Amino acid sequence: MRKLTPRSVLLGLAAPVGALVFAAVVSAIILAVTGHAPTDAVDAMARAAERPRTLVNAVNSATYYYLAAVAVAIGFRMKLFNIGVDGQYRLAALLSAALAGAAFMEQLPSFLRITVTIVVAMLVGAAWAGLAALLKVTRGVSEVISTIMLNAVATYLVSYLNRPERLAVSTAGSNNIGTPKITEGGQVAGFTVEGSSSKLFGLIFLAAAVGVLYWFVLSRTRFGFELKATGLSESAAVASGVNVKKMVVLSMLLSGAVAGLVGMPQLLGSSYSYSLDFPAGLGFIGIAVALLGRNHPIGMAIAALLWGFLANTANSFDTSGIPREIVDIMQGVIVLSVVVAYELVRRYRVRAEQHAVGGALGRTKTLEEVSS
Amino acid sequence: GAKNNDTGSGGGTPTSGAPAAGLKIGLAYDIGGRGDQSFNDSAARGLDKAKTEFGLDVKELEATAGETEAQKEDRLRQLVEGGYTTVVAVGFAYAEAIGKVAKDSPEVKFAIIDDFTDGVDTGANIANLTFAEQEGSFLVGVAAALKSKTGNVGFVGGVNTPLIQKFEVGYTAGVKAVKADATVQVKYLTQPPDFTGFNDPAKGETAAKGMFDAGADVVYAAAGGSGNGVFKTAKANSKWGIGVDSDQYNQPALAEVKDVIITSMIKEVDVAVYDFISSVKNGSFKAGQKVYDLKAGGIDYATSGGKIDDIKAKIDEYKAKIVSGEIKVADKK
Amino acid sequence: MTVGGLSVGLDTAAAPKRGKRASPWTYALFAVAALAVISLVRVTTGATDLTSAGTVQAALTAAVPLAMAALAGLWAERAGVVNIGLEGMMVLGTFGAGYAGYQWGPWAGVVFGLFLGVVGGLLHAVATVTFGVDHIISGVAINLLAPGAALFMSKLYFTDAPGGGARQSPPIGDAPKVTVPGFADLMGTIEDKHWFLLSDLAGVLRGLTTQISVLTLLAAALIIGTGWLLWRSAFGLRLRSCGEAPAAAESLGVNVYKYKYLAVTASGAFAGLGGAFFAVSSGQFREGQTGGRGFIGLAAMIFGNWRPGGLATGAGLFGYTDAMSLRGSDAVHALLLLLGIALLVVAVTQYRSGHHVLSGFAAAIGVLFGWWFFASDEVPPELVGAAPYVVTLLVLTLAAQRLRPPKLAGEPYRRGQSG
Amino acid sequence: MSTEPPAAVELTGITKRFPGVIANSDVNITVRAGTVHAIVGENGAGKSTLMKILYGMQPPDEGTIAVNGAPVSFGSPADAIRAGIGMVHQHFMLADNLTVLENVVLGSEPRKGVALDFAAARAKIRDISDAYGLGVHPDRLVDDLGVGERQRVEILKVLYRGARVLILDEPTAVLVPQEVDELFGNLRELKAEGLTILFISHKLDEVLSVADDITVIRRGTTVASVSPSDVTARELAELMVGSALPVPELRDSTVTAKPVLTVKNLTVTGADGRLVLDDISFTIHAGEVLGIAGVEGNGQAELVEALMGIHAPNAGRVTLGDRAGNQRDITRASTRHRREAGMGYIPEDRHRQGVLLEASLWENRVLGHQTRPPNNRGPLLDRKGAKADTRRIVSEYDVRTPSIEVNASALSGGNQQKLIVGREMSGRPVVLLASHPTRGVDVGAQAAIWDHIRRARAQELAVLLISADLDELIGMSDTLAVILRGRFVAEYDPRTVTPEQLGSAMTGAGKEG
Ligand SMILES: Nc1ncnc2c1ncn2[C@@H]1O[C@H](COP(=O)(O)OP(=O)(O)OP(=O)(O)O)[C@@H](O)[C@H]1O
Ligand SMILES: Nc1ncnc2c1ncn2[C@@H]1O[C@H](COP(=O)(O)OP(=O)(O)OP(=O)(O)O)[C@@H](O)[C@H]1O
Ligand SMILES: [Mg+2]
Ligand SMILES: [Mg+2]
Repeated sequence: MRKLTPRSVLLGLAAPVGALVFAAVVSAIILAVTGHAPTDAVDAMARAAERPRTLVNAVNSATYYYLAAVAVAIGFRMKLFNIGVDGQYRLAALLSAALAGAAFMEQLPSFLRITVTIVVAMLVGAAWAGLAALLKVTRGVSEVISTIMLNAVATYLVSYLNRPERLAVSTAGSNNIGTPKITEGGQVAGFTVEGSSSKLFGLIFLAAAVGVLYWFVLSRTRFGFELKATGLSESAAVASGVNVKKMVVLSMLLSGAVAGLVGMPQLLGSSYSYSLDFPAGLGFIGIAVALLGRNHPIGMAIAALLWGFLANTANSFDTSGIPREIVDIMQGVIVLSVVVAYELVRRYRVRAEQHAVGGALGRTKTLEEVSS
Repeated sequence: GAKNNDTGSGGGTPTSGAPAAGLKIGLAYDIGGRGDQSFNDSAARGLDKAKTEFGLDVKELEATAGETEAQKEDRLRQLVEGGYTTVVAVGFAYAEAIGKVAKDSPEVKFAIIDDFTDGVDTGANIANLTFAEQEGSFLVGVAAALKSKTGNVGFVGGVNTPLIQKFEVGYTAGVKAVKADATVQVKYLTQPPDFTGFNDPAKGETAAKGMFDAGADVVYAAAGGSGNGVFKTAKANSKWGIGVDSDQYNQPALAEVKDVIITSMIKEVDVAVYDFISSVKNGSFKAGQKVYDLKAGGIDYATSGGKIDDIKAKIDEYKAKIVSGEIKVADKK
Repeated sequence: MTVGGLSVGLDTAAAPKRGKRASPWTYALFAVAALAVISLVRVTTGATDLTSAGTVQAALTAAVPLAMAALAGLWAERAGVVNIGLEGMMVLGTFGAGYAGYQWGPWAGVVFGLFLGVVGGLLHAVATVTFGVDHIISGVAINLLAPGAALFMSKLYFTDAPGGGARQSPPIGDAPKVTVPGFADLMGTIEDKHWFLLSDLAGVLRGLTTQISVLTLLAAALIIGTGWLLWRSAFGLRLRSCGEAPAAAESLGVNVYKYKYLAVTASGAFAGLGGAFFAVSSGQFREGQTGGRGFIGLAAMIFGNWRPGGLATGAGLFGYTDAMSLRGSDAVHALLLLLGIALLVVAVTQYRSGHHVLSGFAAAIGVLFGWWFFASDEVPPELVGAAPYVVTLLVLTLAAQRLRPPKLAGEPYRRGQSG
Repeated sequence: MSTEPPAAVELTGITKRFPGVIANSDVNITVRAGTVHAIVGENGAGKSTLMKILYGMQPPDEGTIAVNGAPVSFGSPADAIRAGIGMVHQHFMLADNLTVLENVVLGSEPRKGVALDFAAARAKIRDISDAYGLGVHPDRLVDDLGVGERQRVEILKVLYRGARVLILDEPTAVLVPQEVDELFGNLRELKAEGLTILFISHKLDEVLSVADDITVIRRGTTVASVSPSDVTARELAELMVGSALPVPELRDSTVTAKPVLTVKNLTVTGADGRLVLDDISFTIHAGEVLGIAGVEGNGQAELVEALMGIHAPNAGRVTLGDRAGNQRDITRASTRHRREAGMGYIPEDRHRQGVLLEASLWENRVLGHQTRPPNNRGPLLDRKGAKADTRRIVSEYDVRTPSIEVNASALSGGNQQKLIVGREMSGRPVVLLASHPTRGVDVGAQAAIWDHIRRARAQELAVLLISADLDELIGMSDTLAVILRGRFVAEYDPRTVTPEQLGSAMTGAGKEG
């Protein structure tokens, strides 16, 4: 991380701001061309932004988007593509939900019960991710393929386990099916927000803590340094005494453990049970958020909030007669234009840097100077 | 802010019994929304009918895949806040959300389709409209067994959920009731949370083809849009298919394959929605579960195309027995 | 970077042995041996679906879009551009096919699906080649954008179309199908005899000659054509050089940007075609009908070592197990035995070549599968669908990773920056 | 003068600016047809840039180019190729995964319809290869070729296109004397055929032996045009840098009796089962430099990697003595443990193993030393300490950079190398494995690097020195070993050996020693 100067701050802001403006323009054009009033969309977003409930929901969504992004980013930092966050968190949520909802858990004091639930989720996530790591270091199987496959396998495993004859209970009259409801002692209380019927997830602090920890480990520890070094150049890392195999296993386990946390805010703060309508696909959103936030702890937080807000404005769009798909389009355009903008700024920076180096070398001398 | 809406909805006292003038109806669809040619569309038909008849102010919102309960709840709340005093939630996924919102807005009348979970989505202002899909499935099972020459029939479920299992259980019971030794091949196309099984005709085609190859000659497609694939392969192999939810023989999208659809299990979501709206309209709203079964006419089987005219009498016999309670169709394995 | 950035682990698997490539006869012999084993399992378990014509047909149907996606990935990566946006481009293809298909027939659908794929490809090319955006990011963005755009347009165009809906197009006619007359029936007769090996071979052949969609033939032609074009023509050499050593190519006067653009555009076209195949073969566009096959296609490409024959094998293997898991459950149960035997064979060969740990591992899983087979009557229905994924993972784990990705796939390249 | 044929190439007033740097400023060069024209100058003087401009890879900001008297303007290498110009680049421009044939024909493929005419290409490559004695096999994979062969493939690429003007940018940097001689033989043959050759090299004796004309470039501009018969190497060097040519030499022996690195029967097999290191044994004592001479690809890289613990040996023992003289078996130790035990490493390919191009200089300081002060405090990084120490290295080792926060990629190769040397020396190593420590580095930086090694040696550093520069090897080593096909085949006293003797031992031609 570089020193902050007014210029570097300005440059840092140029990319995201420019890209957001561009994305807004593109979306407006699309809406206008298809016979919708872009002003309605702006209106809808403004109304959403004024509604405390939407904001709370946006922050809550951002909580698990952020966790998913961190899980993805840990791997990305060393060019390890954990596409499998999706399967990892679903399996982890199911198993830890089943445990937390089990009768014997009610004996435990609340804090311990929650801790056990969370730790189990992390272990399950880590184990499922560890499988991919193991295949990679022992057999050279690309983690891209293995995690895609493991996502699918997790889906089948979850649906096998989520049956009344196994981990689930079925409730009379309900068409849903899920694990037994976690009783109050196992839940994490949320924060009431004035004017909002939704509560802010209590586990938002968990996400924040994970973010701080992520930042600290990556930028302040040897492990983080080695992670980054491996990502920048595997061969240089090896020559520098980094045990890349160990790093692959470690970071995959860490990534999986954080992935295991993805389902926790929702599970312990709102659903209290893993059932058919437990949110799916968060792993893929995590990839987008991590990329958008450039694997940076704060960048990802901002990206997650943006994502959360957009996702929660869909209802408002609907109410205003704007097709909710415009949200997906906006998200895609934002990612693309943000990275294009970053690239342009980066090129500018490199030139500036070379300029500086050239200046320091004082390369250009006149012929007379040279021959004298 | 629920209280503020009292005036917005016409000033009437929000107690059951008083007919509301200029009703504002909000409808929250499940994933797929209006135009899914299936479940949601059926609800939309009911709404449209009510709208033309009563001249309502309606607002329709739909769900997105992968969304959370908070977003569902937000959807319902937006309807309530928008002054929609009659709200229909289409699909069991709204169970928790509707329970919470209804509690905060006692003046609004709610209905949820496909769910009745005590303590979750029950209350003085919630009508739970559920269907006895197993009964209709039983009847088409009877049809399948009577029509089958091989004694081997198939069931293709879209996604393996308790709801679709109800169809399977009823169907199997119907088949066995006619031919105890008949074979019923069962296949679900995907497992939750992968809901593409309702949307993947290619998978439907492969699964049904497998069943036909293994000797089945009638396949019941409880698989939403994937049913198209089932009918297509039935046609290619000169076998039969059974439709679901609406009378699929008459669906324009299926015009080319309709001659293999011998019957359909009809689930009258439109009737339920319409009934609910008119009950609010004329002040006869009643909270609690309303079961749409064979007896209530919310469930039925289709005869369009005339393919089962020869066995209609037999089917109706079973129907009568179910209506009378002589046959009880279980909804779980 | 495309195999997943790090090369760690690749050295543990046997190193790529160059030298002579196996002759066609070796391959044929291998295929017959494999078929014999399958046949043996078929005879002992009675699961005729293992080699029935129906399975083969279904496998083909499932494999074709995968192969197209894999081919799309191959074109892009051979020119040095990683295309993880395949899924999105396929979605555009499904929409395109639906849009043109219902109005002007299936062929128009194919063409327009391909065209929309090209649009997606061009977007990726602009982002990655012109702007030097990270290939993965651009791909992810396209995967976000395309389904949203497809649904947006679908609501716009199909909602009021006859027989259409917000999320589906009106029906499209199917592409013509061909059957080899006489031959297919003959094979059918042999297949029904349930003879060892012979009937299995007949089943496979019948599957390959009955009711084959012209689109399937087109796909086969494209795979073979790609192989020829990329490895036998000047155009192909230039294209591949952009993925191996763009700086060298540039220094020899090859317009690297042009070839990258062409390749990524072609990649989009293939992906669009794969999408169109879904729509046309299932009779209509439906939202979400690609169901993540773009990613599986990418996996098939890696599986196939960035070669047309390899990716066809990968797609075929996946299609086969996928078809089997969707058809009867018997076959999947029999598959347990088959896997058990295959793993034991692997264990023996690995033991003989000195890889004792791997051999033990294979033997253990093999025995486990065997035990599972004998101890149960069926695979739990919830797990049947996992078969293609598990089999792919197992094959990848046990096969030596002799992968040779294009050297600079995924690396941003800028003109005049080399040397 | 008017009777003379037009110059093959005439560069007039060429100026090229990069951000912050003027790479070329008003360069004027006339290259006579049918001659070998050498261009010399220190690192970054602008030689490669000038050649890239002539080859159409970069447009000049100002100035004109004339080929055979006619003015030309190149938009891309394709234009230059059409004008009969070919270039062999400083770094190989070959695709490893393609065959020689594919590499050669790329861009000007013979065709049969749409298809590439492999038969015709093969025949033509064989013809050229035979005509100039290049000995290149069209169907081999480039990945399997050694450096010398690759060099010849590069030349073949140019000849294949029928070039009349050949640009060779530092073609000899990676070649051993015998290969250099072969190359020069080839060049003379080409010259005899009437081809014109532009030749860049840092090895001035080579330049003097092969060139007809010499142009000296300094800080982007032409400072002199001389004839080889009129100058000595020393004078040439002074023209280049304005100072005397540094000489690698060790003044007096500092070798002690304390063994530091002891290698016994080290054997390594490659991925394909071939022996790449065969029963290697040696001992380096404190204060001793062991030089290893050998043609590239004879096991040097594997030896270094085995010693660094990057690849495990199949057999043998490696022991490392610490300052107190305690011996430790490190045969199975990890790279990190070796580094912590005092092994320093200057890799041959700095971009692959030495630096993180996209990381700042101070992070590059930490690289490889992340487990030792001043870079860490336990499991934590000590950013302050690392930065302070980087500043020290930058000033002590004269790394030219505006700040320690810029990325390593912004530095020139020579400056990157100085940073690496500084870093490795700062780890207080007991033994330094130095692979080509001065490759591609200009004379000033070279002298500085040699100086640092000398000083450390005086303080009991043991050094394993691998280099393709035989003068460097002879001048810097206390002991010299020759490696051939993975075995030590000869040992020499550097005080008595000549480069020619070494060269023949390296190629297996000599049998003395
Ligand atoms: N293609 C390029 N793009 C950007 N900068 C470049 C490029 N080529 C060279 N440079 C810059 O030029 C400077 C040094 O270039 P160059 O490679 O000629 O140095 P060098 O001393 O010759 O190094 P080497 O010995 O590795 O060739 C560095 O600042 C580098 O960033
Ligand atoms: N693409 C580029 N972008 C920016 N600067 C460059 C670029 N290419 C070269 N330079 C600058 O131009 C200077 C001249 O570089 P050039 O490669 O021509 O040197 P050279 O004489 O070939 O050096 P060497 O002997 O090390 O090969 C470099 O030091 C570098 O600063
Ligand atoms: Mg250089
Ligand atoms: Mg140079």
